[in-house]
Amino acid sequence: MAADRDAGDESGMIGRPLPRKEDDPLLRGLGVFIDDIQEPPGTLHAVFVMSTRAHANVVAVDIAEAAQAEGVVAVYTGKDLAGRIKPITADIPQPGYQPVNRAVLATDRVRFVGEAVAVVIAENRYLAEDAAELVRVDYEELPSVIDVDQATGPDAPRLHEGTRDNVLFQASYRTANVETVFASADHIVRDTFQSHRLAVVAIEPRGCMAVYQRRNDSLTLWSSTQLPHTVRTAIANLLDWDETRLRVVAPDVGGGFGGKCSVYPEELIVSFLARELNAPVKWICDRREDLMTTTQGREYRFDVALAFKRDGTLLGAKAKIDCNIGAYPSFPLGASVEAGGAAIYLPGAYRMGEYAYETRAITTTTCPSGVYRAVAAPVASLATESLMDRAARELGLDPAEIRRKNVLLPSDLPYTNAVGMRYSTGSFATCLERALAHADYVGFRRTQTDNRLRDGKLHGIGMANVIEHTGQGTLRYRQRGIIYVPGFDGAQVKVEPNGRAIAWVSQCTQGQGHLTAFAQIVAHELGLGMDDVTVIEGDTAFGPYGTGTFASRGAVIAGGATLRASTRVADKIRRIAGHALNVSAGDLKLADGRVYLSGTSEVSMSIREVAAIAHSMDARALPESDSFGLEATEYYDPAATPTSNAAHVAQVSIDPATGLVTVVNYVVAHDCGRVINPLIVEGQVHGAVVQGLSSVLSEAMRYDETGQPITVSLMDYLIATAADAPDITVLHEESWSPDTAGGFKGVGEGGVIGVLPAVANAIADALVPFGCKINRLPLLPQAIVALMGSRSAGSLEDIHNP
Amino acid sequence: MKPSRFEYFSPASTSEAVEILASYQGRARLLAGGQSLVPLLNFRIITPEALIDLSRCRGLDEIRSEGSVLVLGSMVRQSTAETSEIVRTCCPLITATMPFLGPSPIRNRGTIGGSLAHADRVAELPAVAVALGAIMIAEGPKRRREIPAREFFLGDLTTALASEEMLREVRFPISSDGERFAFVEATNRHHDLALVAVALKLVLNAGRCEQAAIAVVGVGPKPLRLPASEGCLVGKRLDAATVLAAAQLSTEGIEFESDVHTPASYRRHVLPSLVERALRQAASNAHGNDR
Amino acid sequence: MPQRHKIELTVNGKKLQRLVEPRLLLSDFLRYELRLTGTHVGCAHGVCGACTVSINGSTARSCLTFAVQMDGAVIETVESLAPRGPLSLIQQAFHEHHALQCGFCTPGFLLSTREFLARYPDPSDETVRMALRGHICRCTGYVNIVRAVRAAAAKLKEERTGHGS
Amino acid sequence: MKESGEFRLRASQARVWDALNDPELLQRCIPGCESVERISAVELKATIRSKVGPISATFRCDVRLSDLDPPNSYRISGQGSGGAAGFAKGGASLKLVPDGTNTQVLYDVDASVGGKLAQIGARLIDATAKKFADEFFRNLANAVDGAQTPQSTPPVAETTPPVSARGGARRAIALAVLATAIIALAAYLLTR
Repeated sequence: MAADRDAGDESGMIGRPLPRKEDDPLLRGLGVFIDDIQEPPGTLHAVFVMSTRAHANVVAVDIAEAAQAEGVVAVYTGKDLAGRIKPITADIPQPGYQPVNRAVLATDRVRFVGEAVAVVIAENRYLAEDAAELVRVDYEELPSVIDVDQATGPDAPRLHEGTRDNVLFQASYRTANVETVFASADHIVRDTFQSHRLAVVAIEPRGCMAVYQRRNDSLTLWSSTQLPHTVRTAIANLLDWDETRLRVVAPDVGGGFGGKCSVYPEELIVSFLARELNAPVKWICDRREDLMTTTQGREYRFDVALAFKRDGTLLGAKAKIDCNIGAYPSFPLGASVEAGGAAIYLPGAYRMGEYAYETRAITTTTCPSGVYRAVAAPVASLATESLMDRAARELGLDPAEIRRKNVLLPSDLPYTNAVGMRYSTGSFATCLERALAHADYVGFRRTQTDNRLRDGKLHGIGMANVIEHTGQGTLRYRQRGIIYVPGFDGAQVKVEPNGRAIAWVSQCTQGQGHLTAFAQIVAHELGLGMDDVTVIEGDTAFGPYGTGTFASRGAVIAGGATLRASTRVADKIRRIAGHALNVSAGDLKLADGRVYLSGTSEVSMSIREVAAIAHSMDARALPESDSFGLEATEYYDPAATPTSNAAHVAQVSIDPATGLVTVVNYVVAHDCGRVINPLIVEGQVHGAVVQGLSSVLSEAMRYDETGQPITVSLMDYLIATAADAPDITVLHEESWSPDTAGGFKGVGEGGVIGVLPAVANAIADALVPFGCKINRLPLLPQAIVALMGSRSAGSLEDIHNP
Repeated sequence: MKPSRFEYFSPASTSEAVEILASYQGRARLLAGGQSLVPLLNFRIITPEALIDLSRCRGLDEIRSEGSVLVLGSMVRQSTAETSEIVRTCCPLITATMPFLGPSPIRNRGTIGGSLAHADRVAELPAVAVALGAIMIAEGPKRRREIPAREFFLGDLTTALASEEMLREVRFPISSDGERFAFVEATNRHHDLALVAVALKLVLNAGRCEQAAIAVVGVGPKPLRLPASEGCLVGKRLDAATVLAAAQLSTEGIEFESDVHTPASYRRHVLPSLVERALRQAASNAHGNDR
Repeated sequence: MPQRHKIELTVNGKKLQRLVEPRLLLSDFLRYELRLTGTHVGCAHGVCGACTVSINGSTARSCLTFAVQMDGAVIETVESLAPRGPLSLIQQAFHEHHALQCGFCTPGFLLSTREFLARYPDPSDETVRMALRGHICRCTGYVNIVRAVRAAAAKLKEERTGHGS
Repeated sequence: MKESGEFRLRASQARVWDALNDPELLQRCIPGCESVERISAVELKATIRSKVGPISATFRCDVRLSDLDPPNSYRISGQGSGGAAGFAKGGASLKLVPDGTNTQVLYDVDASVGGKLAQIGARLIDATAKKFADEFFRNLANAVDGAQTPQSTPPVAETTPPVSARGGARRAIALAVLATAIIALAAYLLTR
């Protein structure tokens, strides 16, 4: 259904910058995050004993002393649980894919530091930690492999039984004429870009609590997850449990960003233990454990070449991509999601007909990786946008000019790119121009011509064009073989007898403002006020089955389902009211809590009255064709993947003495189709930009040569604070999607995709006089001074543009 | 991330505190503000048998000037020192350095003595103490003794305090006319923990440098003075050439160390720039750093 | 088992007496013993700031403090900011400016903001950023937090001058 | 972590070999060495207490010796477990080369540390190991020099250590030094 732009009117709720409904309790300290849930009496606390070795055979696990410790109820090892809980396996039916198993507790072999080898259950967390220190594990060390070269070298140990090698997924693709355009191109730019491992660090670490009801063998698991339905299905499958007796609830969740987008061993073990011990069992991840065990991400090597004509026209791209996916593929997304996504993303916002890629996912003895916010797209974008800048310089063009030449224009749309992704609508060129204008790009360049060094700082500006594949539906996951991700979501919208609406949505919110945005959709369609609508998410006991919240899919898919269900309820309201008022339903409008005849306020009734009729609480009867109740359930799957777009412009200054980078100005011109709530959209963009900025400038998950993670506290894993973050201007464009209900496109990841190249390019721009190339992250002060080489601060006075 | 078990004592006097400390023969720790100690407890990196909380010891939170000396009790909170008029008048370098110690909630609890006695290699206060030539007053079961700041810091988390001694107070020489100060640092993030930090005190007379004390932390396990740079300044005017010369001499004799935050090469690279920056600030600003 | 210590303290205006084991962190005491779960623990080593409370009128990390130390102390947590009725002015500014997303870090930001604005009633963006650097927010990028704090400052100023005239 | 290096001792090859074979001397030279227990001709157990300020960990070490060629060379390897604190392990080939009246000691070390201390205290591990090395080398040098007993040598940093380890990054040296402790322990075996 193509969205109808005229559907909204002044009284509509969609498009308004409304403050959020979820804020009030959170501001009062009344949020209920996983560790805030009142523990039932007798709750036991689990603590996991983590491997200290990156790769080793587990020779023996001695739990005797721990089992005797004060307050300890039970201690389990991998051998105890093998056969009780099936291993986690993301078996993706795709060529080039090798599935591997992950035991929920290591049995005979560990493959990363932090992998759980035993679990201690005690009366409280303090005592459980005391006892966990008493578990002795005897390891026989095996060689560790921490990067993709080690893992694919001739002597590399094979990490998983039943595999040919450590390449768990590989794929390649080429368009017909890619070699021809490279052979005939005037100019080719090429480099290898290495991005570094990141930890997700949602501010609330993971955690879960299971309560077992013996009388009907049922279980409720509260988990800080992005995927309650998938977690439920996994528990059912891996613990052989009747899914109808399982309930998974995501309470208030303190950020996800992909780190809570996997089914984790702890969720399965805690569920198992609650039944086994017939007691509530709770596990809260601490920060060190989080930095060692929550899926990490974005460790890639992109070897990319771009071919250009002399005038700057982009002809084609070639890419070789290696992803270090760590010790185990995550579930449900599997080993191919990063490598596949990396390759698909690369063509970006440009007109480019020819493309070839080879991509691989490689297992190593590091923490498993997963789908960290925007997955591989930021690095793909870093590679192409950096090369675009270098091509511009080498061809004597301005970076803005070369982008103007290649960015998709309205006349190109709809555009199907070299890997078959279709862009129906978008404002690629407009966003670029608006962002450049707002950042006063021309003015900046004019000043810069005189001197890059102003006020003792080096100044630079950088830009990037961004696309974001959002709201991917069932077809995309089927095509990629990711069969454990359904791809659809559902909503059940219900008007209660008091005329107020409740919507159960199959996703769950981790801060994205679903409870407000989806309420706006319901209120908009039903003509209700925001206070009349309640949205409930994250509970498998209510409403339809669904996929979860990740990959910028909330607004498109859950929003679409909510819209569809709301439309059906609105239709029924019209039918009932039409019957009662004796007018044609088609002539009725819903607004301000009433149903009224278009063009007059004389003929109307309140939605509350309609609800009373629907619930047989009114003398008036329902139309014969309608049954009782005022509700509808809709599942939604978009017709095609909607592509959001944006342009980012970053301006930086660099202290030449210390190498410290300051982002002084940041502009994003952003288009996520029809905006439901601009306040929330801006918040998503701000947050994504700063999270990405943090990964460019300071965050780095480091392992030593043997695979020991050595940045497992927030003293060593450096996240941007308010002092590092710039103010950000967000400019909105709205190219509605014809492929989605409501015209919505997704938002949430694009900010990260743009900030890596924009900031890296701005830094490279400031450092042009030093003749350096940026192809590694992070750009810590040590990296900046290394890029500047031997030129000391004292000799900077004479630095001008080349 | 829960500490292991310990006994807790909250003595009312320092004599009681050191008595308990001595009785544990090195297996007890003194708890001052806790901002460095408690993370180590929570990680179970340290597991003392007892904690002796100094917050109720009489007299440890005093700030006073005695003749030519500013006395800060070891339990003076960092935020209290920061806003103290006496401190600002007597030792403006201390006031100027305080914002670098961490964000407010940390400085509200963190203490002067706690930071000095913890002796982290990237802590800012040890640089200030060394640059100002502070005297540490240690109290043991039998006696009190003075330890000059330069002899106080022995290495990572290690001071000249004996296992039964506590840091009772710190005595800073009160600044006189013509003194100039600066505190500058290089960080990975804005206002982060220091990678390298420089604290300096100059005494100027008619534009010439009569005395120079430059202390650096972060380059190795303990604060260092920079004698070559200092020597180069004494007797000279603080002109650009002298400043540059002193800065260039700053790395002399230092064995720079690498860690997870930055390599030795970065520390070597940045130190001269910091010294230069500190000297320029000191030359232009009687109150050192202008934050 | 180590001796438990009796503490008497005031939490959010209420006088309490409890027996605590020495190693019980203040954050756990507030959350599990008093059920004041608005104080969150994001790192337990003093960096993230989510656990920030007010002790005797000054902000502090409750994860770096032991309950046993709090004998005689006056503690305020996020729950005290608007125990009933409308949100406080700072909370309201956070709401209006969309300065929270997941909301986990928010209690710490609120307590530090309150202390900061009491000391610096007319702050610049720069001083707000400096003042809040002891808190990590992973969602908002801090942009709207800074805007909310400045808006709150303006409102507070308005209130003061309004009452004064 | 792999590291090669050399250091020079002011004593003859025979004297150095003997010193490395003097269990009492070695136990005194190894900072924090609390006990040594012989298991077999080529195996022993030892307890080393490593301490940085308030942080301490007790490592129980198992050491094995091989490729003995007195007084020229041997290979040792072993690992120490510090319980919840973590572990250290390593191996080293040690070669004694006469150099006039002095002896050049060449080593190839392969060592690593892991577990909580290594993860949280990476910074401290390096520094500790360096301090440990400095102390061990100073003690050993003093011992073979026939100077006073190591315990009475105050750790005064101003004095130049009588030996110096050449080579790459600090961390490499640091890890090498953990192996040095094991080297020293292994030497103990030679006397039995």
